[in-house]
Amino acid sequence: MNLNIMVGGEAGQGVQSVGFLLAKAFARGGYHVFADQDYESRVRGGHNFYRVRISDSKVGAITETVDILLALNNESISLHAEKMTDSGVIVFNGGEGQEIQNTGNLLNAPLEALSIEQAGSKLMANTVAFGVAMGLIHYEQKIIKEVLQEHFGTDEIGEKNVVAAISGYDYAIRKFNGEFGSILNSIGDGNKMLLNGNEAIALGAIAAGCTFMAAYPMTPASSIMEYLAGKSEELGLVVIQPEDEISAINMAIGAAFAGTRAMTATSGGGFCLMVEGLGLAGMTETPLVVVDAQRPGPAIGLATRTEQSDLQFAIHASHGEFPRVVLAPANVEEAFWLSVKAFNLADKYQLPVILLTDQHLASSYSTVDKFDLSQVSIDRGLLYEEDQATSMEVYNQHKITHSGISPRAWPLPDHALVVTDSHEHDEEGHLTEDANTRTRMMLKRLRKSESLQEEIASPHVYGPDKAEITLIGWGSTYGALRETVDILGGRGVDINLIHFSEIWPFPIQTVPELLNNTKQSYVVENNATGQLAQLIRSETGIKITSSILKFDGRPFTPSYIIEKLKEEGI
Amino acid sequence: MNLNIMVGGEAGQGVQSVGFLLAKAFARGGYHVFADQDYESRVRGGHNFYRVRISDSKVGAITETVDILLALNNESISLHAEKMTDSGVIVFNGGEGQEIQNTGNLLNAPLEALSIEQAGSKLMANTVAFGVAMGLIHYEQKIIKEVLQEHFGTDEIGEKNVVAAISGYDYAIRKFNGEFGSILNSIGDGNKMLLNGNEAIALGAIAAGCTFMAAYPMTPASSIMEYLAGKSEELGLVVIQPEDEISAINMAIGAAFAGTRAMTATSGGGFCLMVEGLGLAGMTETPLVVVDAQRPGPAIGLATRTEQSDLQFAIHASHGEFPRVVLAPANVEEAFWLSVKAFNLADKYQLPVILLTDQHLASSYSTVDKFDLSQVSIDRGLLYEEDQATSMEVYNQHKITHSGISPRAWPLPDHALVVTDSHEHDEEGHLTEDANTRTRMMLKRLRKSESLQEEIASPHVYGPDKAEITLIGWGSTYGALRETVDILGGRGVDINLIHFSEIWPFPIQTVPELLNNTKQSYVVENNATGQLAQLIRSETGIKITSSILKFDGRPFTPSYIIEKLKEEGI
Amino acid sequence: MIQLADYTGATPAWCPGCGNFGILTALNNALVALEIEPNKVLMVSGIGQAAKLPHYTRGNILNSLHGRALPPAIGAKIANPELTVIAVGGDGDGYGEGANHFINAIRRNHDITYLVHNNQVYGLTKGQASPTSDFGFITKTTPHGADIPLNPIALAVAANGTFVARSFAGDIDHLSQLIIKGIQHRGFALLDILQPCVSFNHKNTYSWYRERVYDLDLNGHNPENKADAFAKSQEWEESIPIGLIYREDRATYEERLPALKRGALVQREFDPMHAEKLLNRFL
Amino acid sequence: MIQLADYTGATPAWCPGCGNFGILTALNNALVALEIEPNKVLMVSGIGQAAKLPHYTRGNILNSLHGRALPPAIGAKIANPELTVIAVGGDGDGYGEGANHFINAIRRNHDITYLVHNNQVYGLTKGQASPTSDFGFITKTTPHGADIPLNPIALAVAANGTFVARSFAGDIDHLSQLIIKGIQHRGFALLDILQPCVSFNHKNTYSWYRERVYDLDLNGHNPENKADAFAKSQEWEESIPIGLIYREDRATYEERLPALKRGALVQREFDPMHAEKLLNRFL
Ligand SMILES: Cc1ncc(C[n+]2csc(CCOP(=O)(O)OP(=O)(O)O)c2C)c(N)n1
Ligand SMILES: Cc1ncc(C[n+]2csc(CCOP(=O)(O)OP(=O)(O)O)c2C)c(N)n1
Ligand code: SF4
Ligand code: SF4
Ligand SMILES: [Mg+2]
Ligand SMILES: [Mg+2]
Repeated sequence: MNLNIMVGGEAGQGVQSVGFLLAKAFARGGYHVFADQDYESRVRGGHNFYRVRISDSKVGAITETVDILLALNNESISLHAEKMTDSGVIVFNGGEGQEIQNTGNLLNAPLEALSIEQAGSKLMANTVAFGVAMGLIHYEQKIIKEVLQEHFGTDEIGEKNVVAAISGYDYAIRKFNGEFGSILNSIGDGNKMLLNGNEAIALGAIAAGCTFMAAYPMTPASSIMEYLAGKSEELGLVVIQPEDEISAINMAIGAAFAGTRAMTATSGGGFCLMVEGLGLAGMTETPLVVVDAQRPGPAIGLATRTEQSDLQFAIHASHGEFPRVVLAPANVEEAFWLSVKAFNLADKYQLPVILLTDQHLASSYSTVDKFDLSQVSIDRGLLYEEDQATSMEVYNQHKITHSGISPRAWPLPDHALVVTDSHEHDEEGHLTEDANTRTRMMLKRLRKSESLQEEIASPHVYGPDKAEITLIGWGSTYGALRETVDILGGRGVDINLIHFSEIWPFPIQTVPELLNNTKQSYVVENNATGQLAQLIRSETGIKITSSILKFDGRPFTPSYIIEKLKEEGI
Repeated sequence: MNLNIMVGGEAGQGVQSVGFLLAKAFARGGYHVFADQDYESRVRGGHNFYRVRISDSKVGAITETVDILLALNNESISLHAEKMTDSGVIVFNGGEGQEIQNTGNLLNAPLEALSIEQAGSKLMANTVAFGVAMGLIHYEQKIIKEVLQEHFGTDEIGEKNVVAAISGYDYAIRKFNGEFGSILNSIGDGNKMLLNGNEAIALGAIAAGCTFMAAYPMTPASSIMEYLAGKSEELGLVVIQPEDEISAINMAIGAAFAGTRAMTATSGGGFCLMVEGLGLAGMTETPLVVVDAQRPGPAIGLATRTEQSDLQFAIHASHGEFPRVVLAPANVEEAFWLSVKAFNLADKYQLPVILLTDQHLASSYSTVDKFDLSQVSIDRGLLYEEDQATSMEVYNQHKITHSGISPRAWPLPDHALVVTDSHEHDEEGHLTEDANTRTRMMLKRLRKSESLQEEIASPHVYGPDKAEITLIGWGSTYGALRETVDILGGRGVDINLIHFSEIWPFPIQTVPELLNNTKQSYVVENNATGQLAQLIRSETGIKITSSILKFDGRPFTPSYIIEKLKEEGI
Repeated sequence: MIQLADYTGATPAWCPGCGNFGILTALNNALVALEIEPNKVLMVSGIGQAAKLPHYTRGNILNSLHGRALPPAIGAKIANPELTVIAVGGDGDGYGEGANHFINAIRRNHDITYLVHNNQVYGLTKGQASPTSDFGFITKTTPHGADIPLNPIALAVAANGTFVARSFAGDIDHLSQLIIKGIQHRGFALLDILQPCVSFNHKNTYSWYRERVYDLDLNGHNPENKADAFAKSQEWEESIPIGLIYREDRATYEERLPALKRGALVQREFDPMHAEKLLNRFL
Repeated sequence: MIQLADYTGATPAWCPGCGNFGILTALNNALVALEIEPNKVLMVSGIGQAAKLPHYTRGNILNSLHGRALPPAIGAKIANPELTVIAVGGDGDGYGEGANHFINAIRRNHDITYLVHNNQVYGLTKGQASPTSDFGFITKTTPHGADIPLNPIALAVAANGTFVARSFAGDIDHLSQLIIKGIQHRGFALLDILQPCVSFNHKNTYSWYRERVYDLDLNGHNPENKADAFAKSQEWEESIPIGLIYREDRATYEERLPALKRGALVQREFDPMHAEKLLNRFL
């Protein structure tokens, strides 16, 4: 079972809120939901849409067809009518003088009129539309009310929204005279979480004990800091919005040096400004978590859209050489768990960890089973055990060890002095010009990659172990790729997927064997140059000659991938 | 014939000036000279040295042995005595109470005393030392005077220096009673230029018609801006030192957009701050030349030393994807010619060009034949021909063409309007959210790499076309690698060199064949991870398994490389 | 004759009622009044709602990075001083990300006019605090209220500005006159423009500003006196002075450059042989 | 008892006669006088000659990037307000590369003491102009003379500083007393320290400064008056006021943070289960 609802309209018409309400209502009813947002870099006007996909089994991608289109303006009809399924219904705000008749699969709903009539203002036209959609499928009114009250509160505004929605609901039941197949009831206890990638990362950070974030707003990363800032008082954590990204990363480094778990988050342009700081974390061996929520570049690019084009940059960012970790969560669930892992690896190996997400993951909503917090472990790494608590001696913050990891301490009254430096330094952290110390320190730091390597999970393999066709992807495309395998597999194509979520250090122990097992493989990447393919080649020598690349700022859908494979004769 | 003179002492003792005077005197005498500097990140004290290598045939590297050591302080003796050749002479500032006797190959020269006696101050002790070295080899006094007067002027200060030097000269002739084989006379008309890599780049920029530079001081890049600033009035060019590197690169972009040839220069840390601007040049297709004079990283690293560790960063710097050029001059001569080429490629392809040098190239002096300026051509690329000069219409700054190159214009009164944007834009340069335009613009920009590819020279091959042993290098290590091939080749080893100066776009047409021709090959890089080897693998799939890496901030010498090869049984 | 029609660009993507419309109108009026042709104008903008302005009028345009309106504007002005260079951006853009460029452009006195649409909030990224958000202003990133704001007028006076002015997007005539003066000013002209953001700033609204602004011209203020200017910069909450707050006469950066004495860089001839005399000095 | 010996670090790599020695002595004296133990101090520095200072005394040290003394100092102070956090750097470091952090740290009033060794030149990189180089100062990068300088005192006053002071490296007692006051001040304390650079600044020498500096304390200056403070910030060339120029009492950034009410971040317990109540809100 699969139902796709789209809400379209101008920025400012409340598209986002209807979309979220729909997703929430179905999640509450026990369904699996996946919802993405397509919006322009403006606050009013233009054209935005929200797609909500509802299913009784797991979904991790959107589809291009639409069963119900809530067209908050008429432009939405002209833009999306072609995507309608045969039995699909277009709900539009007709009113007086509206040309399109309420016939067939068009439902002329007086959204604004009902809003004014029921709630005294046309501001709730979008909530009316939500109600119409719910009415079309006869969904439980109890859930509708619950969800509206959670969203708008139980006071007057909440009540008005309920009334507006119910008026839409009733209107649909009364007036819709076309064919619409789906009548949906809730199917479970609704015990799934509905959240987006940014929220999952923020929750991961909270679970991991991050108490300090410094960040400068940048789409699509901003909502991580906004979520954390909203919880700062409740949880006692600090979120600071400084003058720029340079300040943000360096503040986080200071806070981490002082002993907290600290992070920053940005998108590519802001990440550019952070790369010198990244090197500072590398040189001073300061644990740090940096989120780069990618969007199409170069430069400002397409500010509100999606792309996977910072992979090579993230791996090579900053001058000089130092170990780092790059994790690219495949979905909302991994966003949470890799956020936790990022903090643990940062502490354990005393280095910067980059969480590489993108707009598609950051702002798409997905249902997941509630994260089991008892599975979250905190590993702060090797800590310095003080023999003389009040020594005031300088301890060796950068002690040269076999593993490259030095027992860690941070400045505390009555503890040893902690010293570090952006210059090459000796074990105590004081600057040095000595050639031999330099070489040993470089080797010490780089040595950390060896044990780090073992922390990196092997890519996911989905579908048969061996197949005629192998798709290779990374990060947020996982859902679309999995579904592609499901669909084509279901049609008898021998196909599987190798998907990377933990990319750097490159999982060299397993990847060569995995790839040598493949026959015809395609990298599928949301970029123009096939960066994962380049990386695979430089790390393994294996050349993936075929690729499906998309770099128009829009996410992949299974049908797009299938279409491209069809062009290749598959 | 080969003579190696080293000057050692504290910062502030005038090591640099003696070193330069020596290099200049021999260059004037028709010799080939190569001179490098080893100094600490401080203004007074510590230990610095300058090595001058003199030969009657081309030299491109230093050697580790020393024939004459001018020890301006006693620490220089303890640090460098072991490098002396059998017949080598250590000149030291003995004076009263000095333990070391003037016997054997030690020459106790009262440098300070002579300076006070002859010039009325001990400030010229270093010039006395210069004179002593010249006296030891009976070099022409005419050249000595010439060089001193050019350096210090012909007024009183110049005269005093001449007197000081001659007193040292005479002292050496009178007092040296050890064995010192070399008696040198000038051997030619001295028609060679003596300059360092930074000066060569600055001259290349001037020859190429660059009139605008914005840069923030950073070792080892600063002297490029200092040279250009010194010539700003004479040549009518502008050098501005703004508040930071972000401003520097963006100013240069503005000046280039306005139609001039513009550049900036920095080292790794400053380059980090420039990468967002690099992407702006990529997106707006603004021609731009950026010098990254590498030094050891990460972070501040070793501020005055050398490394080749920004290669992968330079190729991947900035988020998103856009074409760029990375050139890494092999020596002073190439520094000039690739600087010219950088400006031509930047204009022709309307993109950023990175000149990747390092401290070793930037501040080592080398003799070269005078650059033949008649060979310098200026190619400003495809320019927009206006039909209506006063139209005030917006012309298509980003016209989509087959080559990806759009005819260029810049804002001029009575010309068409020029519009560009850091957002994805249409042909006119106005921002767009359209998926199709986005895809076409990305492809347009990336298409430029195709013809660009043909501009990139194949790596240098030195020695036999095919050999048992192949060394592979890039950038400033060329001299040391060539000499290694010469020496080992002379000893009967079948060895050659493949050396990259033009690295990106990767010279894919020729490299695979070159490399497939090799048997046992070694990448030799001044870094810890073998970045060229990684790049070769990602571009060609060929894995170079052996490497000689050095990352202690000091440059390669032929003997170091030979030593390492010996450890490998060669 | 230059007419308003010459300055008609794309349809603004701003919210209906946004203060940016007034600024756009005032700028177009000023350019028409000054009889400057669009192709003699270069507009350089950063990123934000304000920074989209150039696309909505006409001229040469370089829409640059967030916080970076000034550096490219400076580079272009030096390269070609014949262009009337106008830099445009928001408060986050110019006083946040780009504040270092701001202070230094002022002290170097580049001959540029800088319009800052100061809506005291980050508009384009949907309502976070800006450096000029009033003390205690609550946003998603400042749930316990914004800090003491940055005072652009006081900073510009302290940074040795030569033309420091404030206007209000709700008073198009006033703003237009001030833009004219700013463009005519030899040197860096800062126009801090109070700009209501109807979507995200519900404190500093049209009426909030209207109740407070008063015209310095009608008030006998002497813009040549720095102490008075500094004093005026300290007024806010109760009453807000608009108009020319400080002015002084000082050589511009471009005037001080010996290199520009021989004409615009962009018009120089290319002749590699010019380097010959330099090469000889290395022999 | 804390003694000077507790504050003996590595041998300075500065030039003999450099003004930095006086600053180092004054700082050590101040820390001893305040009876602060080295392990309660965190020194964060940028890059430059000045920024090497922490290595030459003792304490916890984070020697950061050029221009970035303040951001990590702020991060560390928020993480652990029990540390006495002292940021150190040069004029290029703090007023050039890092000027945006400077202004914003001031307005947010972080509880940090900031020592700026203002030698009006870039020392470590060998003598280029700095933002505070005097007008007309000739260096390799400013062959036709530096621009109008940036005025750190005026900017700090304009940026709503709560402790704005100037001292002179040649007057160790004065400086030491002022550092004591700065450390005791609740909030951001700026100490702009006139520091002779004997290698690269042959204009602003010990004697040049000595002939001009005068102590505000002996002059009846009222540091609580902003207009007076601004007026004092305008004195230079002829006479240079040293001492506390401006002071006000305002909540620090850290005091305003609700999160810090429950103790230092660095002392929080780790308990993933704390997130449980948040997860439930997504159900
Ligand atoms: C380096 C960088 N950081 C952050 C952003 C995201 N960003 C775009 S506009 C903006 C703020 C806009 O505020 P303001 O300058 O006040 O302009 P307004 O929209 O209010 O007119 C931000 C933070 C960016 N594009 N680049
Ligand atoms: C990002 C970056 N840019 C430039 C430099 C080079 N640099 C090091 S110190 C310095 C200037 C030092 O001047 P100042 O801060 O005044 O300190 P001083 O040496 O005079 O005490 C510069 C430009 C750097 N290390 N990093
Ligand atoms: S968000 Fe504010 S500033 Fe932006 S267009 Fe809307 S009203 Fe104007
Ligand atoms: S160069 Fe100047 S600031 Fe640096 S140590 Fe020497 S005298 Fe001091
Ligand atoms: Mg704003
Ligand atoms: Mg300085």
